[in-house]
Amino acid sequence: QSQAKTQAAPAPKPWADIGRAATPNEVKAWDIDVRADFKGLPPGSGSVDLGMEVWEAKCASCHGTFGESNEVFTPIVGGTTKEDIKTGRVANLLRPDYPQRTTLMKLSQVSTLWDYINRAMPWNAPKSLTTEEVYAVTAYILHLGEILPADFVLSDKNIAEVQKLLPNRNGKAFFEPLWQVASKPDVQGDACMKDCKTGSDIRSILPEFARDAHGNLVAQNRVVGPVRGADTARPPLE
Amino acid sequence: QSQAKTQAAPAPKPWADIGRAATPNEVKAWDIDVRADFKGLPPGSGSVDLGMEVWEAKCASCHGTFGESNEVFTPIVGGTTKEDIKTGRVANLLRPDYPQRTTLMKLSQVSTLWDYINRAMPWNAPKSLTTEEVYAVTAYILHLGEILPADFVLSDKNIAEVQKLLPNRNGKAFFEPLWQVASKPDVQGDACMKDCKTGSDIRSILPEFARDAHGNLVAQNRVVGPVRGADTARPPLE
Amino acid sequence: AMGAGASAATVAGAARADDPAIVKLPAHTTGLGQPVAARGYGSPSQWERNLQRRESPGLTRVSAASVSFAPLQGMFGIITPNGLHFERHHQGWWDIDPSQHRLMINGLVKEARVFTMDELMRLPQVSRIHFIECGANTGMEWGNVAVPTVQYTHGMLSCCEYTGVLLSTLLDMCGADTKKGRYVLAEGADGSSMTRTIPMANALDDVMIAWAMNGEMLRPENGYPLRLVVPGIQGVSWVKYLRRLEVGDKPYDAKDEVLHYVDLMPDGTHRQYTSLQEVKSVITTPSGGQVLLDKGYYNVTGLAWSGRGRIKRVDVSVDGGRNWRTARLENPVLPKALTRFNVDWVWDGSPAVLQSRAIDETGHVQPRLNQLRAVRGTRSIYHNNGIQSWKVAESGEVFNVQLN
Amino acid sequence: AMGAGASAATVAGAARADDPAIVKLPAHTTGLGQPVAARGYGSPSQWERNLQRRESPGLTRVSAASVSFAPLQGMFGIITPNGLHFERHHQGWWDIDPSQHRLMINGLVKEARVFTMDELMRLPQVSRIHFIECGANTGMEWGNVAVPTVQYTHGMLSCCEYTGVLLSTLLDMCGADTKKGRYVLAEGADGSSMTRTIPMANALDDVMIAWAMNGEMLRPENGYPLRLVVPGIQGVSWVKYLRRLEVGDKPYDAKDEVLHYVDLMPDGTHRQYTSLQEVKSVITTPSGGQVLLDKGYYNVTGLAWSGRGRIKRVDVSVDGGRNWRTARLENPVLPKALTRFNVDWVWDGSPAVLQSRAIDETGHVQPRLNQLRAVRGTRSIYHNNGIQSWKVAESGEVFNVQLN
Ligand code: HEC
Ligand code: HEC
Ligand SMILES: [Ca+2]
Ligand SMILES: [Ca+2]
Ligand SMILES: [Ca+2]
Ligand SMILES: [Ca+2]
Ligand SMILES: [Ca+2]
Ligand SMILES: [Ca+2]
Ligand SMILES: [Co+2]
Ligand SMILES: [Co+2]
Repeated sequence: QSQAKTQAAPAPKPWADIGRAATPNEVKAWDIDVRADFKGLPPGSGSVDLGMEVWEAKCASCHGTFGESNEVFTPIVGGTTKEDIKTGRVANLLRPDYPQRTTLMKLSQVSTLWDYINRAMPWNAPKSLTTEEVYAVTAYILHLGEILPADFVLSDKNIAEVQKLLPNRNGKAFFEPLWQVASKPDVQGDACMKDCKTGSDIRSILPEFARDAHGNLVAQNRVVGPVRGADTARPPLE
Repeated sequence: QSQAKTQAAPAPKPWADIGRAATPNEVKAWDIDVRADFKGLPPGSGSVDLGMEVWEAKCASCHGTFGESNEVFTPIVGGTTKEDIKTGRVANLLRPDYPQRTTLMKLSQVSTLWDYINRAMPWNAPKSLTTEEVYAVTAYILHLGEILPADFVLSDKNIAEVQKLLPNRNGKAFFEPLWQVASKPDVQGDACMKDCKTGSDIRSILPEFARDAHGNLVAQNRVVGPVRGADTARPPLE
Repeated sequence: AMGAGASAATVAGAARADDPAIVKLPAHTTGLGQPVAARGYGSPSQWERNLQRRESPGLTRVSAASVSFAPLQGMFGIITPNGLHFERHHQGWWDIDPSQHRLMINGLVKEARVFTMDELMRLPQVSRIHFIECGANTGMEWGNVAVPTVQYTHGMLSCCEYTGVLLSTLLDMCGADTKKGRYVLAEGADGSSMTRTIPMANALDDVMIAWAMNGEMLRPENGYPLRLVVPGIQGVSWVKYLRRLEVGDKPYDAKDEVLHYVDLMPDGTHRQYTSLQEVKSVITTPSGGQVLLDKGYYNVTGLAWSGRGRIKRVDVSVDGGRNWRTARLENPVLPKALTRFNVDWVWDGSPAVLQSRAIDETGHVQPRLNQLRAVRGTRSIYHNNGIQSWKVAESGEVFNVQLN
Repeated sequence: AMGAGASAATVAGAARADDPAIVKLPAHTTGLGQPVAARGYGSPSQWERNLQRRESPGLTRVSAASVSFAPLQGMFGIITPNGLHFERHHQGWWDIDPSQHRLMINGLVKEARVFTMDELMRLPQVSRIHFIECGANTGMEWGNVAVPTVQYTHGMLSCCEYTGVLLSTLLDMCGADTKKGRYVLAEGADGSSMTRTIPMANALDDVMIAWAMNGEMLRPENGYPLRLVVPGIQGVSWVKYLRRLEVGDKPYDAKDEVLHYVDLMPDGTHRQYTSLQEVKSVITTPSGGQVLLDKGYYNVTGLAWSGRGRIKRVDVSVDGGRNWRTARLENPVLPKALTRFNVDWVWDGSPAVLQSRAIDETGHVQPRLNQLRAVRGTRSIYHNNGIQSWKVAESGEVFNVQLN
């Protein structure tokens, strides 16, 4: 996108020394990410027992005692089975009628759970947990999901083994065409211009009772112009 | 600028009948412009005497009793001479040292004065004058400028004669290059790139006393970035 | 008569009463208005209050981890005014003191470095116009019609002129290993400390570290004082309040790469790292929840965009996709930017279904919703770029519909 | 060291203290922020308050017949955010009820017509990016340096994406006699009922009747709900609160065509109907009244524009015009729109004079101030498109200067 007109700079990259080296403590303070290969995971451990204490004190109010609440977010726990733990694929993800997709149904990397709790939870006090508490509460969530036993102590030493128990650990697929511009798309439309074959009867329309669910649309459109907002406090015009 | 891709419209100009015909009264209410050839000037008249009354009641508070005030705007009257009335060129416009350019020094069309007072004055009550008052106060301003005598009655009948008395009636030049894109500019720079001849010593710089005349510049620049605003409450940095 | 506005219908030939809005001069024509700089930073007219960003009720449980949608139904051209830019926060928005903000770059670099805003804003800069679309835009409509208006179907979409430094410039300054380091992690400074993996190909191409949008600094809601701009890629990757970049040899499997922004396929797998926003378009006027004032001529207008590059063509159908006409594209047509289209339409008063279909410079044609569903099912949430249908009823009211 | 920011100077090799802004996590990293749609229409960060439109003290006597200048010294790219668009009012600004606003077209037309906003907004529309510059921009500087910063030297300049209907469409609808009718008068609805004569050539080319700027309706300060957009022509012709257009066979000699916006020449005549804004550019950072924080690298940035079409090239000098280097132009480069340029500069700490010089597609080269004065004298007030000089003192402070 940049112009070919670019002139030769007065010297090669004269901006090169702007900024400064980071100190080790600075990198330590901010470099908190934990990768799937556990690069970045600090040494330590935490028990399901301690996890329950943390959970009930700092998490349950939002996520429910059993991680089942959908008050502030989709449930964390639920929808996975012993069978899933064997296969590494959550069977309920195949059921279109299954009511919701919980965190544990989708979770394919235990590092993700650890990393996210460590960086963002509790929601109103992110980064307030100790490393031990993060291990512990991660373990407790997996215990609520019947993946870890009640006496488990999760640590940097055994976390790779825990990964192998995740119900949906085999549930992810990398799909290049939505990652790389150059790839060939999986769905292509057609550019037909005349007498195109297309089912043109209406399959879905907003149900009458939802007409006003987003507020009165007359108040969400301009007072002048080629159109007005529909007055959804009333039934549709005849 | 529009795209060549434009498709054939479904019918020729299907928007043609949007809008409606204006009624005669509507055109009359809004079509108030008066051109140099007096097209648009309503019939009527007004005396210098009435003009003085109007002026003192409705204009003098802003423009001064003799149109000389620069309290709210540049003076309306002043700077023209009997000699100018003869030549139709205001001699003071040649003097770089002449303190200001009044309305009457620049006025080349009497229609302009009539039209503008009619549409816009008094400033806080535009369009409140009667046609007679506009004739009258126009006449009065020209009287203040010693162009019309005290007993003059300006009207649509004699206004073309008054035009011939304007001190600067011959003072305008039409200059096509600043009107038409295609014309050749009167001033052309040069695109010299190396060792160009140019007087590079400083001819003009803001005087020290004006440093803070626009307020403290530190408060007119961002709190971050490659630069800061100069603290003009203090003398320049050494 | 065709083309007669409802508020100004006229009987041809009949004598017409004078319009009081003309013959009675209004106060603003006979009075003195307000001074300059009455508002050192201005705001829209009081008559424009209806055009606001809004949440979609029931979409999320808490407003600090939610979305507000841009009112596309009343917007023009391609530039989104900053006050109406859509919002997406995971842990609320902040107005950060820029003098205390830092950017760190670490990982596979010769030297981990830290930059202040003063330093970043001294670097060689670029200004470019790009769209941003949330990967979940139109996500509520995979299965059935769910929301009434284009604000809620497509309003997680905006387009601004960004100013900043290219990420490639910064990577070069730190001596990044761009061979081994095939990924860049971007991390925010807010509570969620949002993390997203960026492919090195994008990082070296057109990704920007931006501090400005539309001529002024970023708005707090959009990441003041620093955000990543990842042209063509879904909004979640445009990390706000950007504090850190890490060069790595593997992707990072962040929460929003494992639990969200993953596309559920019919076979129960989730596609991961689906970032690209594919070719898409939507008619913004007339659109769902609007009522046409009369029969006759309308200028049908909308937006088209593609994460793969420039828009090449937009076609519009008024009969539910059987016949199409090519729309006019307004200038400029820029890569990975919104493109405004307009097309003539005469409404004869009978029911009609309006659709638009975009084609990008790679030849990718926006699919029908059913073509999309045939491959991806109906439960994906993300990356719904299907053709939108608006049904105009005889009453003039426009409804969001999906066709068979 | 070269490139070291004043706030982060570093001694190579020495152990460096940890930055508390990094190691002490800030409140926004450890807390929960504000919800979406906290502001349905947003505003800039509290830290941006310094960037406001401002009057120039002493320029006019009353603020309702005055100018407020855009803060170019802190702006980016080419789009002017609507809140910072410069203002020029002759009788104050209004916030007009758009449902009561009318546009009349009369004069040399088959049928004089009236349009409501509903009707106008149904017509075929275009969206285009154009600059607007007041004819008096930089007018205070014909004789000598008069003001300290680029806000006051060049701030009667803005650039937006406008949406509206082409004037040619409306003239056609009314059956305008475009042969006899060589002029169009435009008239506003405010107290001043501003009138300006537009050449028919422009009227049939790219003049727009616009209702929107930058994606939303016009701001009240800029003519809500309707203004004329006259690309390439001085701002006074962009009549706000537009109520009437008249087709005529002669120019109209309006107050602002006879008493103002006339260019006083050395021979005492005034050039009349000088409307075109000629090729021009200015460096916005660093610029007058700013202080460079340190020696070393700077990205010198600015704006270029021409009423005759596209910008072809911008050159920058740091030695008062003896030597020049060509700047990078950011995309898009559009006709009669602002173009953003950037160029590298390493400041060695000695005094320097920065200048920019634009060349447009017609080959018109922006003149030096003295080249301009040689032809037009020093008393014109209008259409000063001379090269601007900024002197960087050893202290880093930048001054507005004029060279011999
Ligand atoms: C004040 C409410 C609140 C509290 C307390 C809270 N959370 Fe959360 N949690 C949320 C919200 C809201 C989200 C969704 C954030 C988003 O949208 O990015 C969330 C998301 C999560 C997620 C990710 C779920 C997913 O599928 O994306 C996990 C895991 C989690 N919380 C664990 C915890 C743990 C462990 C604690 C206690 C240490 C905790 N939360 C405390 C509100 C809370
Ligand atoms: C409340 C203050 C005020 C009053 C009362 C007023 N004027 Fe003015 N007048 C102004 C201002 C301010 C301007 C400049 C307007 C502008 O910048 O466009 C002006 C401009 C003018 C001009 C144009 C001068 C030029 O060179 O542009 C004329 C002529 C004029 N007034 C005449 C009158 C007459 C006649 C009356 C009374 C009937 C009147 N004024 C009453 C404030 C006033
Ligand atoms: Ca890391
Ligand atoms: Ca007329
Ligand atoms: Ca009609
Ligand atoms: Ca998003
Ligand atoms: Ca340095
Ligand atoms: Ca102007
Ligand atoms: Co998310
Ligand atoms: Co003026």
